Amino acid sequence: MKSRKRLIFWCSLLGLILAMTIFSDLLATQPVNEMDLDSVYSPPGEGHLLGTDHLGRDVFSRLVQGGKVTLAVAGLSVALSFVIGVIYGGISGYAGGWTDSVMMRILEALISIPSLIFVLAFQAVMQGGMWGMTFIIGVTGWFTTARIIRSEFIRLKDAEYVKMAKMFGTPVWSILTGHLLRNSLPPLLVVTIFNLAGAVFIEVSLSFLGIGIPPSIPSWGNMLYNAQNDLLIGAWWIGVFPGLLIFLTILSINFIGEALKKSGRGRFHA
Amino acid sequence: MDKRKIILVLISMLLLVAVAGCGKKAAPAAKENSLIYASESEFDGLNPILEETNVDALLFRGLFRFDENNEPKADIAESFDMSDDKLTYTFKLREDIRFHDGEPLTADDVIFTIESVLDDKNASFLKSDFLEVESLKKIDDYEFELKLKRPFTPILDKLTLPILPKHAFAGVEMRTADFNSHPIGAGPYEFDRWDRGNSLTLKAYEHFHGTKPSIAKVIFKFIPDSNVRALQLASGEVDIALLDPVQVGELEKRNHVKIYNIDTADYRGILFNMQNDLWQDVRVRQAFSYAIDRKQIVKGILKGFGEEAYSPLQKHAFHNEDIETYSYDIKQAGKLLDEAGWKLADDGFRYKDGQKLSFTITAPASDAVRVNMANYVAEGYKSIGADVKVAALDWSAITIEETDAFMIGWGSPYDADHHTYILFHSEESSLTGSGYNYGSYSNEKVDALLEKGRLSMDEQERQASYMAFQEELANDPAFAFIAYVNAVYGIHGNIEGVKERTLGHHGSGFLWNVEEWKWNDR
Amino acid sequence: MLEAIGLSVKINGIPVVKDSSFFIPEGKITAVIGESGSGKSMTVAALLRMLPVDAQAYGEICFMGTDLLKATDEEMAVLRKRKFFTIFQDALNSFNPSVKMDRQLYAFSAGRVGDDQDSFQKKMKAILGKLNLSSEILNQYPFELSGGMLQRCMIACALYVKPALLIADEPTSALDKVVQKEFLKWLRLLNESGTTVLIITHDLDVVADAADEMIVMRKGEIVETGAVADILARPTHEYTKRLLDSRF
Amino acid sequence: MTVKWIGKRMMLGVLVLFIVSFLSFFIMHASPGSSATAYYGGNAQTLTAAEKERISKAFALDRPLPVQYGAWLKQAVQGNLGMSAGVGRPVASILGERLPNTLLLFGVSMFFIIIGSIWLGMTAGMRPGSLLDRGLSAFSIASSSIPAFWLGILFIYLFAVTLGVLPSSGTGSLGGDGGFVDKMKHLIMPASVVVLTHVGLYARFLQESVKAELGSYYVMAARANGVMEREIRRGVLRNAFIPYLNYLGVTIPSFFGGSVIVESLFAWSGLGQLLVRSVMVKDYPLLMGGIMLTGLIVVISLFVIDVLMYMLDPKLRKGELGG
Repeated sequence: MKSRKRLIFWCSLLGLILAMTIFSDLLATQPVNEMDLDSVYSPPGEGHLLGTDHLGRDVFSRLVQGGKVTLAVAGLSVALSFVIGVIYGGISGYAGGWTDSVMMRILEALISIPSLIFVLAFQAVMQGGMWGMTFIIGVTGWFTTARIIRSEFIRLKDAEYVKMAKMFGTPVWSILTGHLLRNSLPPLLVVTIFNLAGAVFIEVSLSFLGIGIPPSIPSWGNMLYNAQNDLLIGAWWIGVFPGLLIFLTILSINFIGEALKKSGRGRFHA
Repeated sequence: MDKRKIILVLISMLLLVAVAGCGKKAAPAAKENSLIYASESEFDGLNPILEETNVDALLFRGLFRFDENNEPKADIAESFDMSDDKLTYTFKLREDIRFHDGEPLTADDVIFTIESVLDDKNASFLKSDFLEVESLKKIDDYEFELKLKRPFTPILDKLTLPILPKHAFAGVEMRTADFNSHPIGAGPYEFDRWDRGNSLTLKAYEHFHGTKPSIAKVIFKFIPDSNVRALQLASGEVDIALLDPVQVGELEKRNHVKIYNIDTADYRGILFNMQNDLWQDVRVRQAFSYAIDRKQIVKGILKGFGEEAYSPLQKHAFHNEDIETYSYDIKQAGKLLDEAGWKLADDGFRYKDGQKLSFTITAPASDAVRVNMANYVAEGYKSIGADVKVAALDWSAITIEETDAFMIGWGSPYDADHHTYILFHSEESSLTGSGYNYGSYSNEKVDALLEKGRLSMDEQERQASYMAFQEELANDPAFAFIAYVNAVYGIHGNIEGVKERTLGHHGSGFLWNVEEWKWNDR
Repeated sequence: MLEAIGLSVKINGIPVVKDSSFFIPEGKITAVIGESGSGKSMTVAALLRMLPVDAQAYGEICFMGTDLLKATDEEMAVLRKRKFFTIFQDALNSFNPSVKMDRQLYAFSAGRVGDDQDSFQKKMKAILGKLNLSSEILNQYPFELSGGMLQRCMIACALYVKPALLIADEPTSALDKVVQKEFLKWLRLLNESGTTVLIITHDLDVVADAADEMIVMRKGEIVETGAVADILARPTHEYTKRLLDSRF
Repeated sequence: MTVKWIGKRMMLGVLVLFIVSFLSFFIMHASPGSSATAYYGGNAQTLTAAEKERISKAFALDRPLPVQYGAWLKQAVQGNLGMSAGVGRPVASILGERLPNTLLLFGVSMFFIIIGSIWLGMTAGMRPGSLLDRGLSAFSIASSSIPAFWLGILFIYLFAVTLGVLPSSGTGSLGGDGGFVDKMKHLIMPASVVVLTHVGLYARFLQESVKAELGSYYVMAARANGVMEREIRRGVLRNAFIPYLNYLGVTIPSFFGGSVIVESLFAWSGLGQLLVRSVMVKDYPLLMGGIMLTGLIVVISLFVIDVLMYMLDPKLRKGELGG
């Protein structure tokens, strides 16, 4: 009972953050890039709810708009890695045998490489914008998904109802989606949720280092790019608010993931 | 609620452990008689005729040296004579000067240095300074003769050129010589250690011919991030750092830091790369010069540490006040763009022949001021219908010749020829020559005026040329000048002997008299 | 020797054993029979005081004068160590998979009595020999042995410590018929040396083979108790009758 | 048996390195632009024609990409990773300078993470329902949700700017001739950030696997038979340790990736900082070398963990799991 209440709490917190970013256009009090050099580094208060940054841009407006960018990049990249992971893991798990073992060896190797390394390699070449970033995070984030899908498919492949379906001549396609995939959803959901947290992490980290999303696009990571400098100057609000929001977002995603994991325990073999 | 308390307790415990663990070790180390300078960038090499670094002034000396007023004064040269036709100079050198390796500095070394600069194989950036040299002749070990093709007044300025030891280059190519990473000069400090990627250490040279340095070691710590520089200055890890204007207020509160706000000839502007067709029409360049709100930049980004710029010689005696200053005028900018055929479309941007008015300003990521200026300017250009992007890249990833526009920083406090000829003369294009004309700017009138300015012996005439040059440059802008940026240095308060003078670009030259500095507590 | 009076067990408030009373006579083999879910395993858990955290036992269980439900943890620990020995259904999982058998058998037998290694090795090897087990198993890991072998190892420990009461929870259900017979033989041997045995099973054959007394449980209630021979001959309760019918 | 097992693991390691090199090489060289300049980039001026010729030949720069890859691989196996485009020195020697710092940060933080998580995880797992048991999972989720760099910024602000007790960044102070104490002082903040953001995660994993072990059948059997609690715990810990080690192995790559960011934030002059910089300046040879070295470190760490697991888990040793 208690855990249910907790789940609702974290879900509504995440929902609140999501809503805030989705309706950012309504919430933002200033255009994101409007610069006002007359009020550089004004502290939170009147006129600017959360203060302004080094170019006199409104922190609150950028925060909500930046959230949209960060969460869109994270969400889309996770969707991409979901698709790749499902296809790769599905083929490997369903085909079995030789194909499976080769694919698994490769996957095993890929998993043991820090994905950040691949992101860096890509980034060196592309140095792309938002979509490039989404693509990069997506294509380097599917390894766990593939592993889960594979083990689920192997487990479910021999289940009675799948055998039955095969016997009745159900097309492979429909067995794959209707039976195998649908029944693998619960563990898949959990791993996808954790992937989402990971994707947010990568975006903010890279943008913080200055090799992520181009600085002209506000994202939570980009907002922190200058934060160290601002903190030194005493403008704590520029670094603290985006950081806090990132923390809360990842925190609620993680708590939701944990709750889902717990409720599906025993089926989750990650 | 319990959990939160536990987390708090846990975190504070860990923090306590961390603090306790380091509290003891963090005791201030014994104060050494050394000076740590937060260097904005690391150098590729230390050969002063191949690359200009702010270490040069410490390691090397020339025949002349700029004084507090940026006037050349004899240093290694003891005396000189000039022929009546102003074409032949005879220099006498001091005989007591030895390089750091103990070898005496002779006329051979001076001649070798100038010849090396002129040698195309070495591709020295200083070559244009000595183009007027006709011949060099050694008279004896400490005397030589320099003949010019034409009278060239700035030659004494140019002879502040650091002198290289000839013997160090025997049988090796200058570009790949070991000297470049283990330099030998005759300056107040000698090379000690170069920890690549971290720091360069120089130590006092005991046989220095001028004032013996009081500070035993000068360490250049490479800190590209201005924020880290300020932090380390605040925490006492470095003793001198060039600050960003916004950092000044906070650092002033630190008791141990003294702030020097020094006037410079260091301007910022947007370099129009003429390789890009967009800039071929002068009206476009003028429009983008009009659409910069310089007042706001000086106020908001420079925090008042600077002034609006419109000419490269604004801090010079030959400064021309009556030229076009491009004060902020959106309407005028719009009119010029209209005339140039860039028409405003419904989406708020201008188009010409179906092409959008769009370009990218590149700026070095480590220079926050330039990046901020670029961002602010780019945002402001929206109001004249231009879609301008900013690329903040690492220095080493920037090839200025390949950008659309670059946030440039230049300026020289010395002779008017310095940092004008090499920047705006068409033969100094960095694509075809070894000069600094990165935008391949080319204007015959400018070329002629610059040549006249550098060769004329008459002060009045020179002034007239440079005045005209400024006017022509303003009408056919190579840069959209934005602002002169003061060099704001934070220095440890216990250092004495700092002498201010108008500094060059990037505040270079602040260490010019470092041998006279001393710690009053060490 | 052990008597339960009005024993009830509730899990999260739902009764799984209802007001049951029974008696286990000393020196005999008593069998509790019932199908799964009848509450027989919970009954054993209750008298071992090893109920799951969300379960609660009520009533009274008297063992040699102490009420097991009211005994302190220390008293209970002593009882488990000195008087009881318990064999569980799943022999394969009753041993720690990553510890060698000699160490585990020592803990299960000599460790309880306080014997040293030397006498353990001597005595245990003798018992293993009697049970047709090679003493080499001492150097092996549990996963290298079969279920039957492991169950015999358990018996070996019981033979070593000669407990007052041996509790065997479905000890044979994972074994095949031949091994099962063998196992029951050792059980009887143990009983003859003076140990009271409580065996829980769903298998009437086991009861008929080995037990003296039997308790029939169904849906948390005791439906019939008595001597095995009597009940097999004249079942009174409907359920028992059905149970007997299904046997053939 | 053992030799075969080690061989198998090593083969996997080699395979990993091969895939890493293959992928990163093709990712980086798929981009247009002369690969020749990528090999000596900024030093084009300082290199003599003969040197250029030599590099171009060694790395088959005028040949198609797969041939280039082959050439690179051949050079790399011999320890020649080419010249850094940005710094103009052999990649191998640059990496060599950075390696000790990275290993120091990695080693020290790993050490404290392992010690800390074992202590926390065991204590919490062994006392189900205790304050620590209930608090640990919340702490773990919370601490692993903080971006390391953000915690780092706050640390710098607190300890370096406000309190001034620790150096804000760098690997050692200057003039202090880089003694041990000095280095440690610089290590405290980056290492604490890494430890604080990871220790909870590992502690929680151990805690849960201890709890799972405590609930297992053999513990029940042992308890029912009065086996000494100390003996039971010994066995439980040993078993809980195996999945913990496995988890350590699974997460080492991402852990290592995370330290890239911490290194950059604290200007800790290690591999991570180097990697980020070479991305910024598009110094492909250096990036390639850095990636390979990182891969090698991860592979070696995984191998060490495998060996530990092998020693701890008799099932693995007896070949029950088939490797």
